[in-house]
Amino acid sequence: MYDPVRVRRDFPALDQNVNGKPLVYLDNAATSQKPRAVLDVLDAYYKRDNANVHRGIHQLSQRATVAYEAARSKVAGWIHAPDESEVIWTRGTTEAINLVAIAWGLDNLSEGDEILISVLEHHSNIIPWQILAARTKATLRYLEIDDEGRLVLDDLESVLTDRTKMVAISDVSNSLGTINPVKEITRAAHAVGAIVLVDGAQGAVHTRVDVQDLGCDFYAFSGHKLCGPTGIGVLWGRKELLETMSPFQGGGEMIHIVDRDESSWASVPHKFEAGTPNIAGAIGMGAAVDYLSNLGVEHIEAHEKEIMAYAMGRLLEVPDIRIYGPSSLEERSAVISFTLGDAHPHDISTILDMDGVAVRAGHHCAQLVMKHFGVSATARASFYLYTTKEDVDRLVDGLGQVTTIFG
Amino acid sequence: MYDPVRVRRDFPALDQNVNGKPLVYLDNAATSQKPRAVLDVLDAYYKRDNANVHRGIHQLSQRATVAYEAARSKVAGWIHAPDESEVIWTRGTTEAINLVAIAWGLDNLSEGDEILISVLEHHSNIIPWQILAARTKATLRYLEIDDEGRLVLDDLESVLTDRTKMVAISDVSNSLGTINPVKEITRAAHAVGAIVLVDGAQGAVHTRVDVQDLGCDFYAFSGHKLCGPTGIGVLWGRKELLETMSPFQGGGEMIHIVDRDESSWASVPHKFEAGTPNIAGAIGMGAAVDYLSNLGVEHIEAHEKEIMAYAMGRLLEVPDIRIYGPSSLEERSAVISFTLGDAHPHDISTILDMDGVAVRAGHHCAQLVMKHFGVSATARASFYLYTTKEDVDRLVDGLGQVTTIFG
Amino acid sequence: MESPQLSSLYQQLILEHYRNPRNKAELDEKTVEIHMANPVCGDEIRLQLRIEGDHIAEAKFVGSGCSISQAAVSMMTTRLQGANLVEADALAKRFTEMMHGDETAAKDKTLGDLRALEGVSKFPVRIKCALLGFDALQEALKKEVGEVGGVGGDLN
Amino acid sequence: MESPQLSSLYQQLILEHYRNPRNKAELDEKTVEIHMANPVCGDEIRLQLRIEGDHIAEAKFVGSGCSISQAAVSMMTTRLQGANLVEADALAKRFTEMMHGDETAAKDKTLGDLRALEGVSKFPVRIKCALLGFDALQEALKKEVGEVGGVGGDLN
Ligand SMILES: Cc1ncc(COP(=O)(O)O)c(C=O)c1O
Ligand SMILES: Cc1ncc(COP(=O)(O)O)c(C=O)c1O
Repeated sequence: MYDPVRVRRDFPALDQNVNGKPLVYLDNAATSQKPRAVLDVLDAYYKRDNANVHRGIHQLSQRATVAYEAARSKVAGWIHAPDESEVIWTRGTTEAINLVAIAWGLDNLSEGDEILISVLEHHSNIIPWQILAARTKATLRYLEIDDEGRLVLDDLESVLTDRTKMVAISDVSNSLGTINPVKEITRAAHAVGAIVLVDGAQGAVHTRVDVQDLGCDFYAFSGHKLCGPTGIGVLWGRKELLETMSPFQGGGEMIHIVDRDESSWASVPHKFEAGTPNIAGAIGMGAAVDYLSNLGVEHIEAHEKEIMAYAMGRLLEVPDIRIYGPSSLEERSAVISFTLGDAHPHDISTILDMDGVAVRAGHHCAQLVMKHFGVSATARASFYLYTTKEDVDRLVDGLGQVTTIFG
Repeated sequence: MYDPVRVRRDFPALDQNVNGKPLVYLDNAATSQKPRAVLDVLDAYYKRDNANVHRGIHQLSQRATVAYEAARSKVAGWIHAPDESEVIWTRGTTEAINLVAIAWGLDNLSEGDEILISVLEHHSNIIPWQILAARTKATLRYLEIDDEGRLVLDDLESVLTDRTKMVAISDVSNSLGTINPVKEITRAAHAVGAIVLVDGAQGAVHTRVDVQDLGCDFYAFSGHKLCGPTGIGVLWGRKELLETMSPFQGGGEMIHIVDRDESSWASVPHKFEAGTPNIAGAIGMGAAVDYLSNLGVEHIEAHEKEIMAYAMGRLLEVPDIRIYGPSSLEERSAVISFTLGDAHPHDISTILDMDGVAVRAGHHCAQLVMKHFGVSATARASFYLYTTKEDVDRLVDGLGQVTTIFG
Repeated sequence: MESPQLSSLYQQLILEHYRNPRNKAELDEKTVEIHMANPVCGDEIRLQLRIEGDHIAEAKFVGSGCSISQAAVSMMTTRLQGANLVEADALAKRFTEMMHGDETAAKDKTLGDLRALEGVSKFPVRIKCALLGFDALQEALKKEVGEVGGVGGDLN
Repeated sequence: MESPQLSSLYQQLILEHYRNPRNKAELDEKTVEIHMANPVCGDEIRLQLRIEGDHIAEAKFVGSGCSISQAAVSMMTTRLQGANLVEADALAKRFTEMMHGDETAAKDKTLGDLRALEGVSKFPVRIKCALLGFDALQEALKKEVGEVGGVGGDLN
């Protein structure tokens, strides 16, 4: 039986008081806490194996290289990548998307070409395409969202044309929790010959992902949101594509032969990994997917569903609350964005914080979503594998305080 | 009194056997080991304060933000940056140089302009400029080196012209240890109106650096080579320059207002820091400069000088050894590149490794230097604050084995 | 049930200004307008002043944000109508000192109603909210004084 | 004083081939040339073959690198003169097996002198060195067979 209270104990940061109250951490969509298993691996790496990778013959360098490449293969397994050399280490989702926008985009787009994204995207899946569009004179187009924050796909066929070269879409929205039909969108995009990038920052976090089943060309996600360390993430790409692409950054590790005027590149994935990588970060991310796999993703998913159902039920009882995003729980992940009466989200967050309850308040790097709903900010509670019903109760109690002050 | 044996004890990784012998770690130019003080800070961050920065009102997010920004200010102090907002976090030196090549280079170079680097540079300070030159049709020029691996500066005045827009030079060579006269080069470069970037990967490591005294415009270095974690480094730049530059990557954290077609940027340094940063890495790098400062950089410097003098003396006794780089110890940092008879450096490294002695063998990401000396590789021993004379003796003993096998 | 810190933060006067902001409107004959935003949280205001000679003839603002930022700018504008430029600048500085925990500033009667915001100084992340309006004011004064000339000396 | 592992790695035969490599020269009438490098350490060779029909008429190489890579390719070329393509391919596969620790392969007499390299399999980072020449051979065979056609089946 999956016991969130036992799982909690794996996470040292959850065992603390904040403003005199036991911490309730509901800011998981921003970043997750880290289990002791991951922290121990980081510590052991630095205490035993630390060395630069791929360049050394001595023991430590060998061990570091083996651990680093083993982590690549673990992460490849997490998303069912057919080949571990398709996994490129990046700082996170943001860098992964920028990598594609630059190393694929600059060579493949020109005036009149179109990039399709959506209003639902995180800024990290908007700005790189705006910059690319400005540089290449390509046009940036948007899929719209409806009143429940779901993508409007009725006009998908008309929006996708043979000018559409790139479709970049998140599988799960970080601001509303909407789960997008990326498989369907991918199929339609491929039908017009477009390349599909999936922003998986909120997708590969709660469950394993199958990039082969999704059928997409690129998949980007971050370690820090899935129990891993900061400063590490992954771009997965189809090998044939990666092989045709220009490098991203220049430097050590990514070269084959360097001459004064010209150089040749190492093979995939190293071509895209210039400089000393975040070795400990990669190894830690490997440990994180091990940790999640060992718990069993099906249990984690079931638990989060249960928490979501419970939270939604309890929050809907709160007077004057407005909840954004899909009303059907089937269409959402473990995120609830809301406002409460005329209390501003920052005030909600401050009041909850005094009660030890951590939620996020703001635009959640999704200003276009905020504009769509005519608000400047929302409060957001996001749940994870260690969230308990008691945590949700504490949130609801805290909202009672907000009503007392602002009611 | 500075006691390297006591300092060693701060570094857990140094306390282990490799192939049955106590480890002698002489691969510090590739990456340094980490003191317990840094590892404890990393661990404490994840166990107590872990949260995403700059976006949250709750306690953990506040604490994480305060620690993260405090680290920026520590690192600014380490290089005497006049303003901590001039410190931009990157993955390392390589990314820092790429950032300048892209965010400054693309807008400021065009056909006929010249970039001046040197034959002594690490690939990370060559390839970004090759790529930039190819993109902008600018010309890449090289300062040559002499038989002792020192920059030839006689013709500096003729190489620098009003077409020279960028001079990018390392303050210390990683392959030979040569200390370059960057202050002098900077003065000459500024006289023709060029911008100067200093690759400080090997410079800011053994001592504090004074970017104001150097007079350069950009300074790049890595955390992992100075007792800090992997995946973090710094680009320092003069504020007026940074403010005029385009952003680097697009995403969360670096925006001000996002509209569908266009966005505006956050102020420096955030404009250059898209996405969730390596928060723990930054905090760990802050702890690393604290650690070094507490030991006293003048003591570290004096110790390394002593070790270098001892090592050079002992190595010169080894029959058939050939040592590359400056003969004067005043002109070198704690790096000794060498070959031994006809034993290939890989074979040297394997034989030393069986004795627990870790050195690097290869081109050290400096293929142009290897070509200059007509070798494909060298063995390299590099020293750091914890290197002892006994370590050097073990190296010399190991080389005896090489001679036994290959002699 | 409510913590004393929260009660001191959310004083009735603040909530009242949040709900009924004073001088919240476009100012047609403005001589200077400053847009100030906190990109981190999305609070933003446009402060509009009509400066005549050495004083502020009229002050209005538009914007949106949390109770603290909106109440603070509302209260501020009530103090700016007809205020001398040097006094306005002094007010901004005094308020900023109070936000940074200066106890004499917090006791300074010249701050008037603005002292209701003292509790914000105990909430580090919210200090920026309270300062949004005054930061805009200081920028407006700098800009305007650059143009009017003369009064400058005292303002920096 | 020398460790047994090191003695088994650096056998006299290996050092002898390293110092006096066989068939190290440009081959003028080559039908195929493969450049193979280990960018990590800088070892590199160019393997040059003259293939006539179903056999290798002549094999030479040029290159530089560590004792293991250079001795292995030198020994390999001595075996390739006149060798049948299918046999050459089988030799490459057998040698690769030995490098990956396969004990029957290590006992396989058909490897001949190449068995002196068995000790390399105990040094994981050096295995790539030993395989450099044979990797080049396999690539050459693939390329050539693609062009000659026919013999292909057995090679993959
Ligand atoms: C002189 C020099 N420049 C640049 C680099 C690249 O640093 P990093 O690999 O940390 O990006 C290094 C180290 O590898 C170096 O020694
Ligand atoms: C949907 C989505 N995309 C992209 C990102 C950016 O991820 P990171 O900040 O780790 O680069 C995030 C998280 O912040 C996200 O939730």
